[in-house]
This record gives sequence, C-alpha cells and structure tokens, in this order.
Amino acid sequence: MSFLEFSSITKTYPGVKALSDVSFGVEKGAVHGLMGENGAGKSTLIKILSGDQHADAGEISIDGEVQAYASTRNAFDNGVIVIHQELQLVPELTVAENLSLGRFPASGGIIARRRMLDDVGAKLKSAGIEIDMRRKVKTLSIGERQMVEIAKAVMLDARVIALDEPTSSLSSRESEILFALIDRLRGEGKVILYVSHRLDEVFRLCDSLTVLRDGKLAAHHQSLKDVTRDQVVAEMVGREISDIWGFRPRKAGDVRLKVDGLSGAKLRMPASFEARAGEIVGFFGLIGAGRSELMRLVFGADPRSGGTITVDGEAVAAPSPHDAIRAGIVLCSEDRKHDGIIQGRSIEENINISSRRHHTHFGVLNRASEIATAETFIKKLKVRTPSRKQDIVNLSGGNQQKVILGRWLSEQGIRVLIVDEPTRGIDVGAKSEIYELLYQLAGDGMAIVVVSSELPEVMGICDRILVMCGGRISAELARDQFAEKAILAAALPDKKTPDAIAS
Amino acid sequence: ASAYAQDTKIGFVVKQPEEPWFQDEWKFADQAAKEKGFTLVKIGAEDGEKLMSAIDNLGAQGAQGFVVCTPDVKLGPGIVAKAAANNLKLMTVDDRLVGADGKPLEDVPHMGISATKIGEAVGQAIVDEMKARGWKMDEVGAIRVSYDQLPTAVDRVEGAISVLKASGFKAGNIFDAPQAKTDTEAALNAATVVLNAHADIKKWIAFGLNDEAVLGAVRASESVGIPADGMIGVGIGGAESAINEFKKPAATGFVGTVIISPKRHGYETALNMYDWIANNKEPAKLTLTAGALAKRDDYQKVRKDLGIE
Amino acid sequence: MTDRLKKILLGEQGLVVIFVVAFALVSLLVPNFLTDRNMLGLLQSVVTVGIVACTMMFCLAARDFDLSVGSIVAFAGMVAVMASNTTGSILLGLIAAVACGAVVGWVNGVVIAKFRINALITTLATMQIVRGMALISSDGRAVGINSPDFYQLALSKLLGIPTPIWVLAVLFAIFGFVLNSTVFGKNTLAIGGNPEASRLAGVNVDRTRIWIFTLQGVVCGIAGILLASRITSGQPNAAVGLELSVISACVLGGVSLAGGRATMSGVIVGVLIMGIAENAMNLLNIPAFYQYIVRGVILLLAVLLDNLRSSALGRR
Amino acid sequence: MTDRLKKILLGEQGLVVIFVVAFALVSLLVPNFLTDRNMLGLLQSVVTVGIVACTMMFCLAARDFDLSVGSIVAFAGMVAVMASNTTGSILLGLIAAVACGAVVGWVNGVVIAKFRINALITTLATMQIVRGMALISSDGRAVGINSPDFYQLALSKLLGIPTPIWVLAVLFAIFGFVLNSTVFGKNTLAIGGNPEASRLAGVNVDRTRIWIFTLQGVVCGIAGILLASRITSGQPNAAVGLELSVISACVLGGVSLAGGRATMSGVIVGVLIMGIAENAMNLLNIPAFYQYIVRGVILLLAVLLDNLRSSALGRR
Ligand SMILES: Nc1ncnc2c1ncn2[C@@H]1O[C@H](COP(=O)(O)OP(=O)(O)OP(=O)(O)O)[C@@H](O)[C@H]1O
Ligand SMILES: Nc1ncnc2c1ncn2[C@@H]1O[C@H](COP(=O)(O)OP(=O)(O)OP(=O)(O)O)[C@@H](O)[C@H]1O
Ligand SMILES: [Mg+2]
Ligand SMILES: [Mg+2]
Repeated sequence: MSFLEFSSITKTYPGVKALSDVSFGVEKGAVHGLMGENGAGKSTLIKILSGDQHADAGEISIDGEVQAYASTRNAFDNGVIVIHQELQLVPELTVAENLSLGRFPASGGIIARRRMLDDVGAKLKSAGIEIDMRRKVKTLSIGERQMVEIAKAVMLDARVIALDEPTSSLSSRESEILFALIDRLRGEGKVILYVSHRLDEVFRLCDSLTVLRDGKLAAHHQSLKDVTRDQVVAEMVGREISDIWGFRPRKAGDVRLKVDGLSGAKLRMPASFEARAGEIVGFFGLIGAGRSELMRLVFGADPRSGGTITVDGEAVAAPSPHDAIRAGIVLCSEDRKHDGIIQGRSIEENINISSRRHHTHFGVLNRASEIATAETFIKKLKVRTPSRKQDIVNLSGGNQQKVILGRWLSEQGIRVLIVDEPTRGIDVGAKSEIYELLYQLAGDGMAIVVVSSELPEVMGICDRILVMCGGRISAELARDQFAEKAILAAALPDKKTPDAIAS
Repeated sequence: ASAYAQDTKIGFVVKQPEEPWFQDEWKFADQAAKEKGFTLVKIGAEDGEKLMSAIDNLGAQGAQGFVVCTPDVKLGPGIVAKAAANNLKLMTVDDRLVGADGKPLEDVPHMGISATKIGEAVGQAIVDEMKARGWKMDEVGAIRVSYDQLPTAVDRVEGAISVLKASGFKAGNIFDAPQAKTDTEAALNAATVVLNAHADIKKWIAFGLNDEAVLGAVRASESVGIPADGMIGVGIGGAESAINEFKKPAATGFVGTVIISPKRHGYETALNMYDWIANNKEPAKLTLTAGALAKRDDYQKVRKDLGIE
Repeated sequence: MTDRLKKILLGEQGLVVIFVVAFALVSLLVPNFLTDRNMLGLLQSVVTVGIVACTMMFCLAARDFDLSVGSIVAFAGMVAVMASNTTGSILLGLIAAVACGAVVGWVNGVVIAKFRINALITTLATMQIVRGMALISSDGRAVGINSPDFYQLALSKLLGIPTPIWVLAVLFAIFGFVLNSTVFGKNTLAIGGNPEASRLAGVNVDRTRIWIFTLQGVVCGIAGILLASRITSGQPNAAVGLELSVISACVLGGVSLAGGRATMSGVIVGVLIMGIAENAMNLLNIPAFYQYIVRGVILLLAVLLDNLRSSALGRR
Repeated sequence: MTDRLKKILLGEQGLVVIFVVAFALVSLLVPNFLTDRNMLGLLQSVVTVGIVACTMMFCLAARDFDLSVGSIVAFAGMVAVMASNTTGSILLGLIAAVACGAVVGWVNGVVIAKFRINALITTLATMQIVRGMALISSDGRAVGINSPDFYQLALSKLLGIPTPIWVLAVLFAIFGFVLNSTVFGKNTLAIGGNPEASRLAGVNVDRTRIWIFTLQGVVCGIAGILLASRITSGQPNAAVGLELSVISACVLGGVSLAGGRATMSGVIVGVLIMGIAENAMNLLNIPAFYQYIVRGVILLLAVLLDNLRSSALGRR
C-alpha cells in the first residue's frame, strides 16, 4: 500500500462521467505526474482530494488512514494542500493576508499582524519567491498572482501537495523557482501530485506518472526511466503525434497591421511593430514584460495615450474593442476567467457573442446559424461536453479555453488575430490542432500575433519573434535567427545571465 | 409688526409634508407669518426620530416656539421633554399628545378635531345619502378601506362604522379592504377584491382614511361595472383629488367629503404661538374645530365658508 | 412514472409547474377566487408591477439596479394628465409622459454607464429628484383629468378584457422575445454574466446599459399613464415603494441579482405569485397585521421551493 | 506643493478630505450650523443610521444585503418598552430587546447561509414578518414607557455629550477595530471578495455569514432601544425605510455592493454627509419638495467626486 492511495474513485456530473474507477498510489518523497486530455478528470480528482468535491464511490487513504473530509478545512487539517487550476485569491486583501486566510495567527480572534508578516515573509523567502507581501493582490499581474497561489504550498506543514497546472501562466524564470521549490519539498519527503500539459516539465520533475483518459485510468508508470514522450502522448490522446508544431513555411504578403509609437499608461516606452498578411508573429518575454499590455492597447481594451494603428493602410481609431473588432482586429485575452468566459451562460452563447452580428436581421438572432456555428467549433476544437447548452463554468479549464478560442475563430472578416497565451492549459493533442488552425488562417491571409511565455511554442510556430523586456520591445528575430540563448538574453533585464535560466 | 417680531422664529412641524392637507396648513401659517412679520420654519418629520431631530434643529436655530402635528400621539412625553430642553414653547395641532397612560396631555395647548368625530361625520353623511336614495340597508354592502397600521385611520373608520350600526346597518355587511399603502392604487386593488367576492351585492357604500382611499373604492366600483347611483363614497380631507371628482362632467359614486379647515389649523395656531411668544398671551388649552360636509353641488360654498380658496 | 414527474418538476420550467400547482390549490381552497371577475381584478392589480418588471428584468440581468421606477411612474402619470389638460390632446399627453420617462431613464443610464456611478446610488438619487419634481410640478396635489376620454384607456375593453391587461400581455410578449431572440437581450445577459469579458468580446457595454435604463423609463411612462387613467388623476404620491415589489417579483421569478440569469416566464410567475397572494389574503379576510407575516412567509416559501428544486437538480 | 495636495486628495483617505472641505464650506455658509447645540443635534440625528451602518458595512462587505433592519429596530424598541413595562425592570427590557434582535438576525443568517436563499428575498420577507409582529404585539399603536428612567438613556449626558452619541462612537470604534484587526473582519472581506477562494481556504463561510447577520440583529436591538428612549415610546411604525438610508450611507462611504471593500472611516463619513445634508437643509429652511431634489443631487455629487478622485488615481 502506497503512502497516498486512490482506490476506485468514481464521480459523475449531470451528463458527464468525470471519473470512473480510478485507482493508483503514490510513494512518500515522490513527485507524481498526472496527465490527460482536457476534461480527462485531473482537476476533478484533485478537487476530491481537497475535500471540495465528494466522490460518488471509492476512497482516498493517506498513510493507511482512510480520509473522509466534510470540507476543505478538514483536508488541510489532515495535511493536504491543493493549488487549484483557477486562481483562488481575494483581490482586496494583501498577499500576506491571502496566504494566511483560513488560518490567521491570532489570539482571541485578534490578528497578530507582526507574527503574520514575519511568518509569511520567512516562508516566501525560503521558497525564493520575491513579492511584496504588503501589496494588495488586485495590483499584481496574472503571473505574480500565480506565484502567490504557489506560495500557499509552503505555508503549511503539509504531507500531500497537489498542484493543478501551476506553470500555465508562468514564464521560464518563475517556473524555475517553482521547480526548485518542488525539489526541496520532495527532499523533505512530501507527496506531490503534479498536473501539467507540458511534457518537458513532467519528464524533468516527476518520478512516476498516471495518465487519465475519459475519466479512466489509461496508464500508470512507477518510473519514467523507460518511458518515451511519444508513448505518453499516445496514451493520452489515443494516437501518435509525431511533431506537435507541424510548422509549414508560408509566404508573407503585404503589411496588414502596423503599430507605430503606441503608448499607454502601463507601457514604459512607445512600441512599434508590424505584422504581414499570412505571417505568424510571436511575442516572447518574461512575466511583466508588458506584452499583454501592448496587445490590449492594440485592441483598444485599455485607453491609448499616443501612437497610431493601421490595418491594411487604414488608420484604426480603436478607442474600444467594439470598434477594433469592426476594423478587423480581435484579441483572445490571457485571463480566461476575468476577461474570457461569460459565467452562467451556455457554451453556445459564449461562442456566438461576437460573431452573431454577421447573421442577424435587424437585431433578431438567427438560431439555426448560431447552433451550427456552436456545433462546428465544439467539434473542431474537440470541446468535451455533453451539450452545447452546458453552462461554461462546468467545463474543465482547457475546454473553457477552447470555447474562447472558438469565439474568435468563428469571427468573419478578421484581418488581424491576436492570441495571448492561446494554449494555456490545453492538452497536447488539441494544441497541435490549434496550431493547424492558425496555419490555415494565416494561409488565408490573416496576420496572426501569438503572445506566449512558452519558448518552444513561439520557436515552433512563428515566422518571426519579437522579444519584450521591461515594457519595451528589445529584440526582433527572423525564423532563421531563432536561438534559445539569444531570445532569453533579450528577454532578461541586463543584470541576469541568460545561461542560468536556459540550462 | 414690531422690531421684536423680526427676531421671532416659530417652527411648524408636520408629520406628512407631502400631503396637501399639511401643505395647506403651512400655507396659512405662512400667511400669519407675513402679517405679523415673524419667521416661520417649516419642517417635515415623518417619524419620531426625525421629529426629535427637528426640535433640536429648531433649538439650534434660535426659535422660541413651535407648532407640531406629531407622527404619533404617544410621543407626547418625549416631545414635551425635548421642547423643554430646547427652551421652546409647544403647541399641537390636529393630533393631541397623550401620556404613557394614554390620557391627553392637557397642559399642552391644542387645536384640532378628533379622528372619531370626523369618522362619525362621514358615517352620518352616508346614512343621509342612503336615506335620500331610498336604499334598504339590508341589501347594501360596505367597504371599509382600512389602513390599520395608522391609529388615526382606525379611529376614523370606526367612527363611521359606529354611526352606521346605530342607524341599523348590518355588521355582517361591512367588508374589510386593507390597503397595503395609503395611495389610491392600493385602495383600488383592495376594494376590487371585496366587490368581486360579493358579486351578488349591487349597492355599495365606502369610507376610509382619506379621500384617496375612498376614491380607490369608487374607481373599483366603476371598473366592475357598478353605476354611479349604486355607490356612495364619502371621503375625508376635501383636497384636490376630491374636488376633481366634483368637477367631472358626470356625477360619480364619490358623493361627498368631510372638509376640515386647514386655515384655522394653520393660521390660527401660528398666530396663537406668536401671541404667546411676543405678548406672553397663552393660547387656550383646547380648541376644537368642526368638519363640514361638502358635496358636488355645494363644495365651493363650503370651501369659502371655511376660508379656503 | 415518478421519473417523468421528477423531470417535469425539476426541468427548466419547474417554477411554472410549482406555480400551476399553487394556483390550483388556491382555486380550490379560497372561495370566490376562481371567478371571471376576480381573475380580471387580479390581473388588473398586477398591471403596474408587471409592466415595470419587464424591463427591471433586463436591468437586474445586466447586474444593475433601478430604484427610481416608482418615482418615474408617478411623475409620468402627472405629466400625462397635465400635458393633456393643457394641450387638450390626450395623445400629446401620452407622448409627453413616455418622453419624460425616457429622458429620466436615459439620464440614469448615462450617469451609471458613462460616469461609472453605482447604480443603486444613482437611481436612489433620481428617485428622490424625480419624486421632488412630481411634487413641485403640482404643488403636492393630485391633478384631475379634464377629458373623460382619458379614463377610457383603463376602462375600455377588448374581447371582454380590459385594455391595461392587453397592454401587459403585449409587453410580456415583446420583452420575452427581446430577451431570448435578439442581440440586445443576449448582450444584456452577457454583460450580467461578466461585464469585462463582454466588453472585450465587442459588446458595446455602455450603450447597452444606457438603452436598458432608457427602456425602463419608457415602460415606467406607460405604466404611469395606465395608472393615472385608472385612478382618474395624476397623483404625485403614487407608486411609492414600487421598486421593492418589482424587484422581489423578479427575484422570485428566478432573476439573479448577480446578473446573467433571467427568463420572462419566471418573471411572469413571480408577478402573478405576488398578485395572487395579495388577492387571496384579502378574499380570506386576513387582518392587515397578519398579512405582513403571510406575505413574508409566502416569499420565503416560494424561493425555498425553487431552491430545493434546483439543488435536487444538482445545480447550485 | 500641488503634488502633495494631490497626494492627500487622492490618497486612501481622500473621501475624508472631501468631507472635511465640504464640512468647512457648510459651516461658513449655513448660519447656526457650527454651534455646539446644532452639532449635538446633528450627531443625535444620525445615531440610528450610524449604529446600524456599523454592521450593515459587514453585511455588504460580505456581498450580502439586509433590508430587515428598519423592522428590527422598530420591533426591538417595542420589545424593550413592553418588557420593561411588564417586568418593571429596565435592564430586563434592554436584554429582551437585544435578544429579540439577535434572534431575528440569526434566523436571517441561517436561512441565507444554510438554505442558500437570496439575501434580498430573505430579508425582505423578515422585514415584513417582523414589522407584522411589531404591529400585532401592540395592535398597531404606540406603547408608552412607564418608568421615566427609561428616558434617561437618551437624555443623560457624559461630559456634556448625550449618551446615544457615546454609544455611537464606541460602536464605531469597536466595529472599525473588528473589521481591520480581527479574523472575523478579514474573513468577512475575503468572503465578499471571493467566496469560492475563501471556502477553499477553509474559512467557515456559513458560520461567518450567520454571525454577521446575528450581529446586525444585536446592533439593531441597541438602536431600537435608544430610539424608543429618545421618542419615549415603542412605535411599531418607527424606522420605516431605514434600510435604504443605511445602505446609501455605506455605499456613499465607499463600501462596495459587489463585496470585499469597506472601511469604517468611509462609513462614518457617509453617515455624516447624509446627516449634514438633512440638517443644513432644515437650517436653510428649504421647502419640503425641494429637499427631495437637493438630497438626490448631494448623493450624486458625493459619489461623483469620489469617483473622479479614484479614477484620477488610475484605479477603476
Ligand atoms: N461542476 C461541473 N458540472 C458538470 N460537469 C463538470 C463539472 N466540473 C467538471 N465537469 C466535467 O467533468 C469532466 C472532467 O473535468 P476536469 O476539470 O476534471 O478535467 P481536467 O482533466 O482537469 O481538464 P483540463 O486539462 O482541461 O483542466 C469534464 O468533462 C468537465 O466538463
Ligand atoms: N492590475 C495591475 N495593476 C498595476 N500594474 C499592473 C497590473 N497588471 C499588470 N501590471 C504591471 O504591468 C506590467 C506588465 O504586465 P504583464 O505582467 O501582464 O505583462 P506580460 O508581458 O503580458 O506578462 P504576463 O502576461 O506573462 O504576465 C508589469 O509591470 C505589471 O506589474
Ligand atoms: Mg483541469
Ligand atoms: Mg501576458
């Protein structure tokens, strides 16, 4: 019997069998990977471990003891800490308060502020996380928030730590901090469950691995020594994928998007760049480099203070997303939860919200075409759902991301497609299909801008890479100049050496 | 007007500043102020708490006395204490203050008319009209448009009922139509239910807290198809909403309204208070006024007699 | 058999089913309830609340709030009466009333959407300002209607059913259609679900919100006209507290205050439940003070039942 | 210099600065405003709203809503008077009133937190039920206080300042401390800011919400007692509409209806702004109908100023 043992876990949501009869065990002092397609049931398993959801059948035991949690509180009283896929922070509270929530050091109900700050400060320091703990969380960027979320792992003396896609909004530098942290925790003899769609990470970190598919156990590897990546991909997706990038050279046409001296409140220096028809331009940078800010300015999501944007030679006033879309620019934002999904509405409505204007008559909806669009993209992007009427919040994270992509891919007359972290949380199989779609759209003459913190991704699919650092564009490389070191060097603020990160 | 009058400041505090009745009281009090040259401070105080603040406020402004129509008569001891604390002379209008034991505070000068009396006048008017029309009391239904949350409202309708019963009206034929609010629409909705529940009764009378309540009942009778001669409604107040009824080209079921004179209540109380402050002439402890019934054909005359218009 | 029953009870239209059952019960237990006359009376009594609920539904669905409806209804009623008295034309009076409602609603919308002032505060402010205007314009007095034709708006009948009820039915139909089958309706729901995401999806959030409030004003104008016609005068004190009745009818009908969820059928049921409760209580001759308690308990029960239903369904 | 000014105006305490400026202006422009007597009167006039705002702040911060406060204040006042009349002991009366308030609040909390019924509907229901109970218990009439000692609660003074003002000050201090420095306060803000995250972090959300409503009840009990003592009777119709005044004072003071944001200093300023507006209008002898308009405009202006301030600051 292993230290952490799942036996016959089954969980059904209305219309969805999320987990059926899943059993496996993890030893002490091991990092155990959990992989599977979007909607395979990974997060559900973690939620059951955390006491947030209850299994219909089966049980979990730790150190031979069967765990029966009434609530998440019981779970971490029993030494289980879970870092959820969606950020679970309170924006109005400070970093320190967020990290102490649920267990404030207090006497007689009065918070011992000094003790709290000392405590959190010490824990953050030992974990190598540099964030001002007095700042309110609402002032942090997504990446910084993710680091705060991760810091929860060291806040308590846990026996079991589960991390659900912790790196999905981190760039390589922060990821390294996380990996060092995980190594340390492993050394302390904790059990770590690690969910990720990034094979590199899994192979680098994990001692053992479980693959889920359609809620069932597809494979269990006690050791990763003799396992190849292709094999894992095949176990996940059910077919071989030889080259997930599948890059195809294309011919770039005329300049479609031209950004000149664009500036806004959060951008340190005015930025200029262009993208040609049929070209895929990558934007790489570390967290806080300002890529998302730049794209939001181009899209008119934030007010612009200077500069011009032209599409096919026509100037775009773009004071708002509404106008930008009509000028042919769309942006798929990085913050899915805040800027993407429309809670409480169906998949169908989430897909059609923008593109429906092409098939309405005097504001009256065309139901047939809406249904058809929704069905098409559910199929094309392999969204795992019982029905197009499903509320989007009931989808797994990756499937939500697919729906948001579907919203933009279903748009017509788009000339410039900007995607910010498009494959965040998306499984390998679906990734390669999304790339395929991007190639197709580029082939049709669209200019595509891909913002990504995954270096292999930008190198794998882009024709040209622009690197940002500290709020300005610091380098531009054509495809034949692509080199990891050069890109990272441009991404890093001067003082740090690129080798330390690239290794 | 003496130089002294310029420094005289008198408060006039009423419980429902939006009601036309109190608007009129204020208007006539203003008239007195203009004649004598003192300053009148008008404050609305819908509940006990606002009233206490208003008295403090008057004290702060340096007023010497005030006339009040209290939101609740049981506030008596509180008002008296507050007025004393602020060194203000106190007189009441419309509603007379009572102590904790429920007995009137006889030390406080008062001008008004008892709610029960007004109710009785309404009841009498209805009885007279029924007789004039030759109705048999047994076949008549009565709508008691009630708003029991307000003690004055209860006293008024009970006054009307006492006269009806004394004239032989069957208690079983009196139906309660509770208003959720004191506006016409609420009365209309409540009365409609009563009319529909007793579709067999063809002749109706209606009374309530004020003109608006009775108007609601009359509108209800029209909407269910009862002709004007099958309805007798008598209101209280005699303000615009009632006069509008009399001005309509055809007579409606709204037969009359008991008008109370805002002139005396407003003008005289303010004047009395001024005399008290300026000439140290204490007003009478109790002045009772009377209501007058106004009907379609004589309302102009009645209003003129009461000094309105 | 039980499975099918369960499905009907727990389905999308579960609230409607609960309502039908409750209606049947009341019909059986309350004497005089199920008569033609009483049904018509009942429907007429919910006209004001029902009409205003149509657009309040949109307002709440977009995560907004409107407290000024009662004042607008009263003000529009006054304007209708005064304008038709002055001009001698009823039509002009009606147009003036609806226009006034629209203007107030538009101001609400602009202040809320453009200046980004909290909707609760804004409409609380306009609620007072508009009530003040209603009182000032008539010196706090009721204004009688000169032309008897004006009364006919409320008294006239079509196929035996009074005009106001027809107006209500038509508005229910229109707004039900607008909510489900137009871009405007879907955008409203999207804004309520996630305003920022909707903006980034190209929805013109500000314009939609301004439209919602303007429509709310127009509809309040219509309600004000019918009310004035019904009570044959414009009364500055009319419709005090209407906002709470309307909002509770909506919430009772399943409209979420957190935005993003609304159905017309739900709102209709909510409006009717409130009307039936009042009606039945009066028929049963429940004393006024106890009516407060019964009203509260019915509200609680209705929402509780609906909650049980949806949690049995596994929704949250 | 201008930079420093800007910093002060736009800082955390900007609302307080605006308030101080407004206060200075009113003092200069309104005769009789800045006198000892008027200041005390002003403070006494905001006692009820201020006391209830203390806990309403928690309620709103936790994304809840409480409409029943007015009814509870009235009911508690009735209970205090009737219990002390019956038992002859004022202390017993006070305890009974606070206990009744606590029970109603607790029921609100349990229904909302455990049965997951919308807070608006629940408190709308209890608002009616409790008002009904207040009316029934006294047959709709005010109940006079037998023992004159009871009046002393409101009339007595300490260092020249009436007791109710002291009570208000103490409650402000207590709840300001609770909000910022206790686990309960932080949990409240966390629940409002992100209920899901709070639950996952092990905050006992249900229990916290129940406590908030119970405290709200207790505080309403205290407000009811002081009110009864001030108006020397228990009145079933007292404090109608209190909920709106309290909620707008809170929102005016920067409490977010979307939860998660509240400061005691803001709420105090909100309460005072409302009180000063009323007071100054009466001092200036503004006619009743125009008071409506002025009140609305002041509300709007206050929030608008605050918004300009925060948007100049770059926040949203
Ligand atoms: N609350 C819910 N209601 C209905 N279905 C749900 C709910 N939560 C999850 N599901 C479904 O359960 C299945 C498993 O979801 P889960 O979140 O565990 O997937 P996952 O493996 O974590 O995927 P991803 O990689 O995209 O995060 C999905 O099909 C999802 O749609
Ligand atoms: N809400 C916010 N308030 C204040 N500053 C912010 C906020 N969000 C981001 N910033 C700041 O803006 C700058 C750039 O933001 P951001 O981190 O989104 O850039 P990025 O290159 O897109 O990185 P990533 O998307 O990987 O996080 C950073 O300095 C960041 O701290
Ligand atoms: Mg997941
Ligand atoms: Mg970014």
